[in-house]
Amino acid sequence: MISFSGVEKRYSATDSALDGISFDIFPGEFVFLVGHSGSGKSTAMKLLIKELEPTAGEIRVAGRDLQKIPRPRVPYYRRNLGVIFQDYKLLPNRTVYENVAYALQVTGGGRREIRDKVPDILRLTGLSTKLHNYPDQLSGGEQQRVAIARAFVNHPPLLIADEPTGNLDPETSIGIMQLLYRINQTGTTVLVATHDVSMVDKMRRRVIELSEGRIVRDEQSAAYAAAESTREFAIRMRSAQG
Amino acid sequence: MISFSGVEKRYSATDSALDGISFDIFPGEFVFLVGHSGSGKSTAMKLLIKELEPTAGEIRVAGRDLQKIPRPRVPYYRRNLGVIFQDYKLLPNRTVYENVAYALQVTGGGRREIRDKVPDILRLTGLSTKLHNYPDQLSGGEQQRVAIARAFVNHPPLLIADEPTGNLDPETSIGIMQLLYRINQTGTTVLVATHDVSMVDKMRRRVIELSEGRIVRDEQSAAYAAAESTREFAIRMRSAQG
Amino acid sequence: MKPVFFLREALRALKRNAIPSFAAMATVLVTVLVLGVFIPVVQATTGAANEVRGKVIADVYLKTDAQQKDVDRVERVLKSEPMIKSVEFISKDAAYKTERERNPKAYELLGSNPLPDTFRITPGNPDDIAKIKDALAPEAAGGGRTVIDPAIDEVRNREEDTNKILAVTGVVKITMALLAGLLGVASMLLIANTIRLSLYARRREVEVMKLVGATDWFIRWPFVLEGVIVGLVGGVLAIALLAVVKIAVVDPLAADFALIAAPDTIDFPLLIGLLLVAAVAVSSLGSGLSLRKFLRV
Amino acid sequence: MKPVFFLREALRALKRNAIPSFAAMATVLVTVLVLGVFIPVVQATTGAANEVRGKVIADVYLKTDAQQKDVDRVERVLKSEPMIKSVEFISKDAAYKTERERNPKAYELLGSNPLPDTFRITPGNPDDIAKIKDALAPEAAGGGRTVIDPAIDEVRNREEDTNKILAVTGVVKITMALLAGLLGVASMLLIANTIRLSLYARRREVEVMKLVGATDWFIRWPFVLEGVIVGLVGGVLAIALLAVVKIAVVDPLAADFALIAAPDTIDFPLLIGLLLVAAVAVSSLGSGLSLRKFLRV
Ligand SMILES: Nc1ncnc2c1ncn2[C@@H]1O[C@H](COP(=O)(O)OP(=O)(O)OP(=O)(O)O)[C@@H](O)[C@H]1O
Ligand SMILES: Nc1ncnc2c1ncn2[C@@H]1O[C@H](COP(=O)(O)OP(=O)(O)OP(=O)(O)O)[C@@H](O)[C@H]1O
Ligand SMILES: [Mg+2]
Ligand SMILES: [Mg+2]
Repeated sequence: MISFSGVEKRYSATDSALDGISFDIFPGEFVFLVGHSGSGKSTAMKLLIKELEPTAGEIRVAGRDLQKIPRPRVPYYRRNLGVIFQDYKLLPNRTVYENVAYALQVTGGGRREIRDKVPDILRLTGLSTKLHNYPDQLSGGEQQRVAIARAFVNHPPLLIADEPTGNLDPETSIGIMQLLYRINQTGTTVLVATHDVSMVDKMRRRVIELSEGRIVRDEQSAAYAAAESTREFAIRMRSAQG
Repeated sequence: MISFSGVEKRYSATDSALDGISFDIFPGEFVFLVGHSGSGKSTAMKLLIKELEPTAGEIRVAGRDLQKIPRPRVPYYRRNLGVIFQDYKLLPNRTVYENVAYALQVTGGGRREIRDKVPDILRLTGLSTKLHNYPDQLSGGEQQRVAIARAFVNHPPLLIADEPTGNLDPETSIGIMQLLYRINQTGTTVLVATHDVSMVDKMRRRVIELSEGRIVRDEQSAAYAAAESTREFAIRMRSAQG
Repeated sequence: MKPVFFLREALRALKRNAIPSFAAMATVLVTVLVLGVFIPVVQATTGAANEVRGKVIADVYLKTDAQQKDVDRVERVLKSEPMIKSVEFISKDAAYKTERERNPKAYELLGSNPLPDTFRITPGNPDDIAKIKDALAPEAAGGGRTVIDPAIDEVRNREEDTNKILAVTGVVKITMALLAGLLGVASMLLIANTIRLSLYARRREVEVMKLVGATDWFIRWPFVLEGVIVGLVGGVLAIALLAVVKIAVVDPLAADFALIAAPDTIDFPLLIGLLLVAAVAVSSLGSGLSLRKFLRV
Repeated sequence: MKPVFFLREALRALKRNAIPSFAAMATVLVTVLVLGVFIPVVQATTGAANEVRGKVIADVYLKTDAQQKDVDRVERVLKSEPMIKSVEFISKDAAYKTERERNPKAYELLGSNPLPDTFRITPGNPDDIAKIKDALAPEAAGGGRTVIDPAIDEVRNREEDTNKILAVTGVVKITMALLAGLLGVASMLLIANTIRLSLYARRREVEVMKLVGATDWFIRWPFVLEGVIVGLVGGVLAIALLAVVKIAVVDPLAADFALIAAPDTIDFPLLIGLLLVAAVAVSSLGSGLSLRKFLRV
């Protein structure tokens, strides 16, 4: 699904945010990207959505070389991705409902589709009572959940989440992880950048660790439980909690 | 130092973000404010810095009734607070260095003072190599650390931190907590809103828990270790990790 | 394209961005107002200048002893000259009557009519008047002038007055053309500038839209429609104000204005249409084009 | 207040907010340019109108048999009339010479001089001309006119021409005053509007400054200085452009312009000073005042 080979990204001539990283993520995988602050996680994700261009190396998504997508086709490529941005990137002039609906509208989703899907996903993220609030009338965690809802709403084949639970309490975080898990179960490839070590430990999935722009670890959890049902998953997550 | 009595804040007529909360924080205390997303932590903090006005109740800080501070005096009141905002609130047109320096400049700090203090605090927060980056050239965690540095730089008697480690890796978080601890040791009152349960557990300090705008818990940790030195504190924090 | 959706988006954006929308509208209003006042003034002034230029004439005096056949011949000569637009014959008697009215004291004392037959000629282009004079009465080598027909006594064009009229009206017309041009360009720049600025305040929003998968035109259409609405509202308000001023101030003074207003002064409905179209075009194009820079994400 | 610090802040803001700064500067430039072109035009036009009005005169014809003592008496009467600014005496002979030059054909035939002595009077205020006529030659009950001195034959003021001149120049002057006012107000609005908008794009920044403990004036000074710089740079550029145009286009045509330019046309240095002061004042005040709304945090 995703293949980085020798990808390098320099913001300035002197130091590089990504220093020739290579990895492959297969369709349907669930991968964590970890690493301390400034190690290049967000940079990798920005490259993946073509917000930035790599200075060297090749990135392929679903077999397509990103470099080769012509500018006018980029929006169509992006529609196959659900992205949760680290800084949320909500539209300030739209309500919660409209923000989520916008992700459907850009793909040509009709009113009916919006009426069906948006309230559903907002209920799942616990925002049912905040439908008509504007982003500046939400708490930090609520904004983050709107960003999550927007990324999920059109069931993209690839989901990219940059620090999706940084402003969420542990209980809500587990709910979100459960959602991610369920989405992953339906075949969606999921890539999550996070600092939440306890979450990573409990999920027992593949972990790629970056340090100063290099991959220092890429391993499957020993106890990889792929066959787990969502229910079993939830029970385990909660019980493991301290 | 801080005294809330019957404080209520309603954003709309129907529901209240804070529903008549009362608590006292004594000078030199270190208090955690916890609660799930949307429980009113940030609202309490915004009231404390007079970004918002309560709809009912009284807030006193250092014996002063906030309601009674006349508008032109508000900036002088705010200079006694160090605030880490949940959304950082960095000045986009200033470099890291200038952002931190600004907090000194508003209080009339001279060039000399700035040259002395700013590089120091930026070294402590691990930003020495990013001095001349603008906020949009920083990673999420780096931005958060700039916000932290700005709040610390003029050694305020009261420090308010809203989710200061949401985008930081555990190692950096401990560093920041250590810093908070040290600042607290010098007599500064510290109020931290956070979701980081493991951090709260390890710190063993007073915890106020909010739920839907009400205080549901306010307790001293049984093992409150006030006499601990910074060094001992650091060792304990690190050992408890994992 | 989904016109209704884009229109709703545009209206929402106007509502939620009240300050920049209002600012853009105010700019359109002010510039259209200024243009709406200046265009008629420029037109009237140019018209007046043309009217004055129309009064540039030359008189061809015939010899006092000219016969009817001489008169006819000279008339033919004059009419065959392409630079001359029209030729008016003023007989001795007619001239006498007019002069006598103007200066009764002097003419009372005259027994007979001392005035000659005259052709008053109007040039096609007032600037040609000197050339016409040269054609009818070429300068002689000695310094004086000969005439092209023996029956012509003299060709006179009140040189000083004519030159002054031509120079002044020429300057007035050029000045007016330049002012009109300057004002038009300035208005476009000002409106485009304001719109650019109001988009600048929303560049982050545009960036986010792109990152979420919106195509350029999906983002652009609402902005263009917003520009149309801003131009329309600003333009209509300005025109309403102009109409009020016209009805309340100008029309009562119409008699005075008639003195300077030339017949080809622009008419109000045309002016309205022109201003409205310009306002809408500039503000919508401005929106559409200024956006380009922010769409590069 | 620390002027150097605030100035450095203002310069940094200009550099880091290139787009809105540039837009504000462009607006100042364009409006100052338009004003700089229009003010001289308005001045020249008003001056020309005044000059034309200065030509409103009346002629007091004396009887042909008037003696020197009659002439002196009438002159005293005229000079004692307060509405009359100046009185010019044109003797029979002088009048004859002028008329003869104008119309040699007719006067050749006249043996003697048929023209009377004349006083040409210029009113202090051209609009009073009708009143002066009434004073010198009050309308009689029967419909004709009597005269206030027996030596006066008639008072004439070419009624039709005079009325037309007064009406036209009156309209021109009022129009020019209105245009100047409109343009001035419009310019201020446009500049203030652009500045408001460029502050709007930075309102979050101002909010953050307040939350970090900055006082209103600590935030405002750099913005005011920024306004001063924007006004200064925009103004200077516009004036430089004006100077280029003046030197390259207007001065070579000065001879033509002299024909319409009245002596009281504004001088260039004064115009420059005025425009510059206005640009700086409007843009700095605009910055300072517009900010108020965003300081309420
Ligand atoms: N636009 C930019 N210009 C210059 N340097 C940049 C830019 N964006 C990021 N960087 C630098 O690149 C490095 C990697 O940034 P990145 O955002 O990828 O980190 P991250 O792993 O997401 O960190 P965090 O966990 O703090 O979000 C950082 O050192 C950052 O300062
Ligand atoms: N400006 C506003 N207008 C209306 N409602 C608001 C506004 N700001 C906050 N709220 C609501 O008030 C409640 C409390 O918000 P607050 O920001 O205090 O929560 P919080 O405890 O900080 O949550 P988080 O941990 O997610 O940051 C939330 O339900 C939020 O939606
Ligand atoms: Mg990041
Ligand atoms: Mg909060």
